[in-house]
Amino acid sequence: MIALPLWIVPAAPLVLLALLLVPQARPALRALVPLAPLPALAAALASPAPAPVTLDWLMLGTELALTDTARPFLGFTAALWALAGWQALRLLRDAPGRDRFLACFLLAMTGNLGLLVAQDIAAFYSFFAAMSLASWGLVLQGGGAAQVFAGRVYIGFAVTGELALFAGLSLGAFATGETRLAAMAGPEVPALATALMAAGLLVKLGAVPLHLWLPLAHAAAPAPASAVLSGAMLKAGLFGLMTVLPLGSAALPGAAAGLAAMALAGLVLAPALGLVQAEAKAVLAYSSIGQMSLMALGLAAGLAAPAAWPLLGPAVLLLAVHHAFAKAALFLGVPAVWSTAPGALRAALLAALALLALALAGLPATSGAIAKTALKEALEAAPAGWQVWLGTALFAASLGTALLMLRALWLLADAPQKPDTAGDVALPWLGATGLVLAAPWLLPGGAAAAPDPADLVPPGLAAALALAALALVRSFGLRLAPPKAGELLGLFEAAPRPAPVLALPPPPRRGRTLVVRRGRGAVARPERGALAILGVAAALALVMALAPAGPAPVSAPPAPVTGEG
Amino acid sequence: MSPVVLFDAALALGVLGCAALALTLRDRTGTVAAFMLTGLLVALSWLRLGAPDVALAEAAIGAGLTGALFLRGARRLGPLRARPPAPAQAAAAALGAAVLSAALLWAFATAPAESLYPPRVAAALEDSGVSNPVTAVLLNFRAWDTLLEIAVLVVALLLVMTLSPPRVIPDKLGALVQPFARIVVPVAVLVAGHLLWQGAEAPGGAFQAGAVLAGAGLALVLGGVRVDRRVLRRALTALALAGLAVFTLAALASQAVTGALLGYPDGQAKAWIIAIEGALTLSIAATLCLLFTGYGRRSAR
Amino acid sequence: MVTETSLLVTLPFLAALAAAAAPRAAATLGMAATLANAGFAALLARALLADGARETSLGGWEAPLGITLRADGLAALMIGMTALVGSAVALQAMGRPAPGRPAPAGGFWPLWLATLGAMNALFLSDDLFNLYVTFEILGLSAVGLTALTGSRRALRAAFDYLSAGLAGSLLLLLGVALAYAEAGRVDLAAVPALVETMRGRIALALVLAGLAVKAALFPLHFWMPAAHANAAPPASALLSALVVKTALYVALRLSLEGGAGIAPARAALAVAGSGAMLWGAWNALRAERLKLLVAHSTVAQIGLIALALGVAGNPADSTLWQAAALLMLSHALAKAAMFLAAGRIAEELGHDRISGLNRTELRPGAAEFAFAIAAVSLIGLPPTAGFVGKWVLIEGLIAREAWIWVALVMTGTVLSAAYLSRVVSRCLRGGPHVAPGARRPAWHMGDVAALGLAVGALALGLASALPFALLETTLT
Amino acid sequence: MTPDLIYPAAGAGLIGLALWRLATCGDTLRRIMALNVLAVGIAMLMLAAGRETLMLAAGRETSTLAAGRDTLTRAAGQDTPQTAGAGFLQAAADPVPQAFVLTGIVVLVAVTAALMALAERLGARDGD
Repeated sequence: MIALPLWIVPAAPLVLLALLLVPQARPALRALVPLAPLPALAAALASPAPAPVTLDWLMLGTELALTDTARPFLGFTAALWALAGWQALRLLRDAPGRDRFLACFLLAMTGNLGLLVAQDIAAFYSFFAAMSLASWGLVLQGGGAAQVFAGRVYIGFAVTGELALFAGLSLGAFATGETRLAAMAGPEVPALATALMAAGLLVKLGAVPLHLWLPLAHAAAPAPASAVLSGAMLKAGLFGLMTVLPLGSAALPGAAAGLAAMALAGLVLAPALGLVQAEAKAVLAYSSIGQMSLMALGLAAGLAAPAAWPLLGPAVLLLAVHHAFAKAALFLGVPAVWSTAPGALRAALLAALALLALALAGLPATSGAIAKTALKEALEAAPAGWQVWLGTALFAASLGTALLMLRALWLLADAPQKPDTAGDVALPWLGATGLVLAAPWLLPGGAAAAPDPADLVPPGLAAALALAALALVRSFGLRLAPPKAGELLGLFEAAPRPAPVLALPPPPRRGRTLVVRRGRGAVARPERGALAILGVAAALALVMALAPAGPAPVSAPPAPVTGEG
Repeated sequence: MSPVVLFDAALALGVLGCAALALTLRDRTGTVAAFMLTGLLVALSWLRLGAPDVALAEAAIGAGLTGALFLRGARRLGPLRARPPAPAQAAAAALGAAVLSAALLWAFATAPAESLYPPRVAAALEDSGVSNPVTAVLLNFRAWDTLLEIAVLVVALLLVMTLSPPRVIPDKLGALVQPFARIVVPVAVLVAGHLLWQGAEAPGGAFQAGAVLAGAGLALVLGGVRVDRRVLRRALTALALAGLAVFTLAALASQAVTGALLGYPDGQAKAWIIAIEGALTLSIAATLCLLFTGYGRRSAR
Repeated sequence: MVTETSLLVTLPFLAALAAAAAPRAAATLGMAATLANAGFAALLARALLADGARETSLGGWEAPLGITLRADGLAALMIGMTALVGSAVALQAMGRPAPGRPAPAGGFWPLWLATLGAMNALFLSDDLFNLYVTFEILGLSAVGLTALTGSRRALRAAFDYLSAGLAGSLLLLLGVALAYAEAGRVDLAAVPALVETMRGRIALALVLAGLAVKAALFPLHFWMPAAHANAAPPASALLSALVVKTALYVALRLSLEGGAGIAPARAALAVAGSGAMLWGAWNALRAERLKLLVAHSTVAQIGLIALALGVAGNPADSTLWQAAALLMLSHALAKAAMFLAAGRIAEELGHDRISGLNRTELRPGAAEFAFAIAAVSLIGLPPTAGFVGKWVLIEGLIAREAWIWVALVMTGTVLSAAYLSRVVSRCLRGGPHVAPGARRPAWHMGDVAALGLAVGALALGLASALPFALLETTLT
Repeated sequence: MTPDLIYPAAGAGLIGLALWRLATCGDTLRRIMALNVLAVGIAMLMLAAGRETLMLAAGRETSTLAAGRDTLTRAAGQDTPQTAGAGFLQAAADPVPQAFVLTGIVVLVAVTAALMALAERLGARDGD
């Protein structure tokens, strides 16, 4: 096998991007977009791994290498970009602004693939920034009001995250005197630098409360862009964290607790907010928040118990790979459903999607179950105080995912057909689905994993809850109000003041007071009121004058008050 | 004293008779005339009851100004269109009213009538700054009541401003009214000033003076002086609001000086009272005028 | 030295004048004065909790010749209630365009500030004639608030309100005149002497009859539902939550002063109160419009408070009257929230027919939520202030084995749950009853005010120790 | 009939009349007028009660009384010529109810003006 030069991994999409700038070449080159990540895929699968490359002339001296951690990341990332690129070509065949989208797509791809092989902080940061900023174009595709709002929120969070990451990397580099990325996990890096780097990466990871951009962006972007956002780019944040945090080398209980709190909040919040969404892609986005929180929980456990990291690391990695494929496949499936009319074909599609959903929820004999089992076993090594929480969190995550999946499928089943969606958008989805379903045989240790009956509990419970909710909704005619997009941010959105509501004529007045008798028309008879006053005054005076003053006769029958007109 | 008793009895019968006429006549103008006559007779009877301050106020405000208001309303509301009450209702009303008024007569006639006030007023009159006991009560001993009473006037004015009923545009009364107004207005201003000044020791004071001034103002209005000029109306409104403002600020200032709300400094009580009364007179006159002329943009007849 | 007591009674009037003189700045001035008033109310309550009740002789003249301002726990509680509800309503009025054509006098604000000043003066007053004058200010400004919308119904209601209110005031004045003839004085300290004689008791009966008109106590409530239902929402909230409370407050004062001698009047109050509770609930159950339902619910709740006042017995023997005070407080908060919420609902639906509250496109929002919380407080479910008040009342009645009254209170509670659930349940159901073009307005100050008041009613139940501590400093 | 009874009777009569009218007539102007008559009746009762007080105290004549009578005589010559003749006038009454009544008159004219404004707005709408 030819040794693949590693620089080709980021260079392939970049070169394609440069070529695309020539308008005459575009029609021919567009078809190459799905092929741009193939060198990266080849590099990931190559055995032995490609040799490191040093480019001293570039920036501070760029070094590219494929570490053991990065290798699986590179593999699934490349595969996802390829599949998403394929679907993007089909889906956006006639869309206005397609070329701009493809350019952003390629730039983001460059960044995403490049940051996985970058070994120095300058390159890492540059690739990371390229990915983040180029994704803005992916979110904005279409240019509707939702896209503009999502884009504004996304770029705000992205720039803030970039700044934090840059500040953290600079601080770290200044403190250690090194530009290697690996040095950022060293013991002499100040805590502030680690915190800043982590913050920047956690924004990308979508950890609560830095997740606000995520549901907006995922819901607004086209489906293939959502697929790479959720499948590949969120994982870039995870990869960054796994690189810069001192995992397995130092115990940071405080940081671990903080990270765990964020993760737990995400696990609770994701299903709660996701279930009330009215759009399938938004529901899937919330499910991503939940799953990423689960991975963050693994990282937190690793921070708390360095000894457990050798087991935890692969488990988190496994979870990431599994989630990347499954979630990307789900996102890719959305346009496939749109292209069909409700009927047998759609039912078949939904059934296939349901399989993916079950895998994501961790049904036995799927990649989800393998990942979850691995994580569960790894967590055994976590400190004792964590055990209680972790078990519950795992269960909550499974239950929440299952519920969200049901909700997403429910919404997809109801989705109207979009006739301008080509039928062949389903092909990339089929590829992704096939990969997910074949995963138990592809993944290490997959075949050995015995199905655990306990894994059936969360999906079962979720199904029962969903049925109960359905019954409740049907019998009482309750409806759910879709919340404003963007949760808290929605409140700050400046909505134009609505025009005054057209008033219906008030209902006919039917008096019920002393003044007005029914059937007598609306003519008030104020003298009746005066007569009542007169009568009450006279009666009260009589009562007071004649009744002997004594101790209050509370339960005694008091004198009658008369005088009603 | 038999002729006096006879006079009293005749007066009381006259009051009752006029009031009954006012409340039963079907002709609007007739009822208002009867009402004004009732007011004048009542004022007379209050002179007999030893209350000249009140009699002055009743004649000016109760009979005069209220009567003018009723006249305005009688023109605008049109003829009476009341349905006769059901016999049972009329009977019940008559019975209730008779019982209540009999009970009241009994209660008031047999009440011990041992007021705690006269000795206390007599004892405190020296310190009050004025020698007319009614003025002393109104502007010193119970000045808080008076302040709130001015507030009632202001709130009524606010209400009228908000409602803005049709503005008064007088008929052309011809050549007679203007000479009349020419004589009445200066005289009324003089009388008002006199009433205000002598209120300190004799019957009179801010309310009576204000009412007389208001009467002069109404004479001007009816004589054809147009009060719908925006500037004039604004000035009058400002004047009307200023009375309460001055009184309230004076109350707070007195507390800042002496420590007691509305407690005038020793020896300066008369100056404070005259100053407040002066402001009140102008303000009351302006308020009463505005209450009569109204704020509306439309005009009626 | 200017004290917070004198600022409480003078500042609102000055602000009202300023707002009337400068209509453009009326909202700013009004809001500032309302907030300042709330601050002074809080200072007064703190001072009372620290030093106990205090009396101030105005002008240095002792009662009965002069007038005394009496600041005790009950008065401070009422002033605090007014300040709280007033601030919330003012907040709502700030964000609301003036209804109808632009008012030449600043519209809502001068009238509200005059109302505020009159109420503060009334709560502090210790003199029957002074009470009459404050009632007149209050009556006029409340009528002004009713008539603000300028619609024909509102004007009709305002006229009925003012003439009934004037008749009530004159009855009160008649009672004052008789009290003067009998006791020779008109300060509240004359009440114990008045209950000794038949004439004095007639005088008190006349005063109480006047108060019953002002409080819209059944069967003298005829003017009230129309007035409260046709005013603009902030005005309705003020009228229903605060203005009718003033008469009940004075009745409570008289009951405290009168001791055992006033027992027949208390019994009559209890009977009228139970009648009001049933009658108001019945009409609320049949009402077609939301605001009318809320107004009739006020009739019923006034009845409950009057009942509590009536059965409280001699205040020298029991502290059951504190339940009535707490019920007033909780009703004020909840009812103001309810009227503000009802206004918002009508605004977004375009109508306020109860049969049309269930709608498809407009989901329940903040206003409906506030309404539901206020309903919980009005019904008297834990942990609201309404619950604490009712609990204290029923506990006292059970201890006295007055089962009839317990049953009546319970019936009233069930009925209030029934009529309020008419509204709440409809907000959750779907149905096509939306005016064309209706849509949910954006987040609004009115929602904050209504929700704040409703949550306040809820929170007051948890913090009910504070009002009780204040009431302990009441002079009896 | 003694003089002490004449004015209370007139007052009670006015009150009864006004209450009866209020309870039997729905016309706005009449109702407002009835309320005015009611107020006059109450004022008369109050002043009569105030006068009685002073009649009782006539034996031990106070300085108030003297001052009141003096000033009253002077006022009579200047402003109320139709009742001239000092012997005809009674002693000055208790000043506090006088102040009450004075306050009541001013309050009443304010409320009457407000009521008339409301009634006229309603009446004007009727005409439309």
